[in-house]
Amino acid sequence: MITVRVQTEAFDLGAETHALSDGRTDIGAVASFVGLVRGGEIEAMTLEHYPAMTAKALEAIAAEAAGRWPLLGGTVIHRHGRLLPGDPIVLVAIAAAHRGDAFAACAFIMDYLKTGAPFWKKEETGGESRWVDAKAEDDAARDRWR
Amino acid sequence: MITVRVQTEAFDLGAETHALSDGRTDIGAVASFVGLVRGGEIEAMTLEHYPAMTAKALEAIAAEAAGRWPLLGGTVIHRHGRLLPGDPIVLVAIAAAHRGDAFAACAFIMDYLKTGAPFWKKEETGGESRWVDAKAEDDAARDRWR
Amino acid sequence: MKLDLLYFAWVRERIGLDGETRDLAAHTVGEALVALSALGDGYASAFAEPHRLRFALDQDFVDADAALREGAELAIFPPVTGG
Amino acid sequence: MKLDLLYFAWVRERIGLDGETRDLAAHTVGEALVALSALGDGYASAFAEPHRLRFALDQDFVDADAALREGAELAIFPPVTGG
Repeated sequence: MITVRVQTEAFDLGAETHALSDGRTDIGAVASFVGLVRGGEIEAMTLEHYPAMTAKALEAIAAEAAGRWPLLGGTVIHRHGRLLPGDPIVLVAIAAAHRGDAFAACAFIMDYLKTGAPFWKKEETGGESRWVDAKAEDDAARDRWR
Repeated sequence: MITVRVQTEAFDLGAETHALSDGRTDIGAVASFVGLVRGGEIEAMTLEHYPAMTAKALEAIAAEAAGRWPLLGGTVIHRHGRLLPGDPIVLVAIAAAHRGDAFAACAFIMDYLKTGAPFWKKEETGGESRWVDAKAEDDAARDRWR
Repeated sequence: MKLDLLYFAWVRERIGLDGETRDLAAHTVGEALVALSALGDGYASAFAEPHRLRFALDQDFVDADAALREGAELAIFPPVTGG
Repeated sequence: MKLDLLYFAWVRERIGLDGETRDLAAHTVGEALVALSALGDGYASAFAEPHRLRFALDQDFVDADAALREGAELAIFPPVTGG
């Protein structure tokens, strides 16, 4: 019920949410999230992933969300490859009858994805590149759902 | 910083979120919500509002959100007039550096809008029409932010 | 007290007007409701259950004990149901 | 125990390989790390701080004490940083 895609191409939030609700009259709420590359000192970011595992991990997270809340559809898209500041990285869109369920499932999937999907970010700054460290606050964000 | 619009026309989530983040590299997160008319027995819904007060009330809610969380932009659109099942009613899109702030502000604005913006829904079912009653759960959703 | 009165949703339908200007013997919102209720069955029906009413004075939500001001805009309506 | 090994991010860079097939004297993930660390400086550097490593066995997250299976795919990588 929640579709997962891992791709290098950009995505379009309007098209994805429209695809979820088009022709349906049971959906009252669509909550969505887009994560983007932040700039500042960062000139580019490369996302590496574990192809054989990535979709499997994202589908397990989506299934967990669908078991916790009454959802009517959803889309999770995560990009990999080299991205520039301002580029979208990740999209989560969740359809439900009621807004509380849609908001909760959308935030839950982002929190679990941050700590449970096999992606690694490498940032380029001033000709140097370095791997991004995992953040303790992402573990804390995940743990609030337990 | 958060733009408010009250209109009869439909809106496009992709265009609205793109307008928030286009050309910027400080935004890491865009959380958004679209509320739609649910069908079932309902054939149509008419939204009445209080024109002199509506934008003022929505702007006060948006300002409260901007005071609570570090936000980088936002858009709130609420439609009025006659809508059909599947039609979008309301859009809230919030940009921030981090996802927690964007999610919280987006959910907060929806919860406050539900109980503090002067709109009234009248549903049409089988040739009859009736005013929708306010829900106690909407008051409860608002009160969790206090 | 001269007031610009506005009615919305089923309050508007029961009274049969979306608004009017009236001079009422009232110093608070609650007193205005009492004065208006005496004007006819539509008003009496609209205001019969005060706990089902909400008020805005010059476009700000207020309680029934709020003080009126000469020339103010007083809106009377059911709890809101937007979003 | 014959294993399909996969390395990601700085683990991959330190070892200089994205993957390899090896027969290791190991029954758990932790024992595989010890066996691999003896193979050279790249491995030793990659696995020097085990608390900074995460593991997946046949594409499921596991702890260091997880039992290996003949022919399994064992991925070794830093904590994930997607999203």
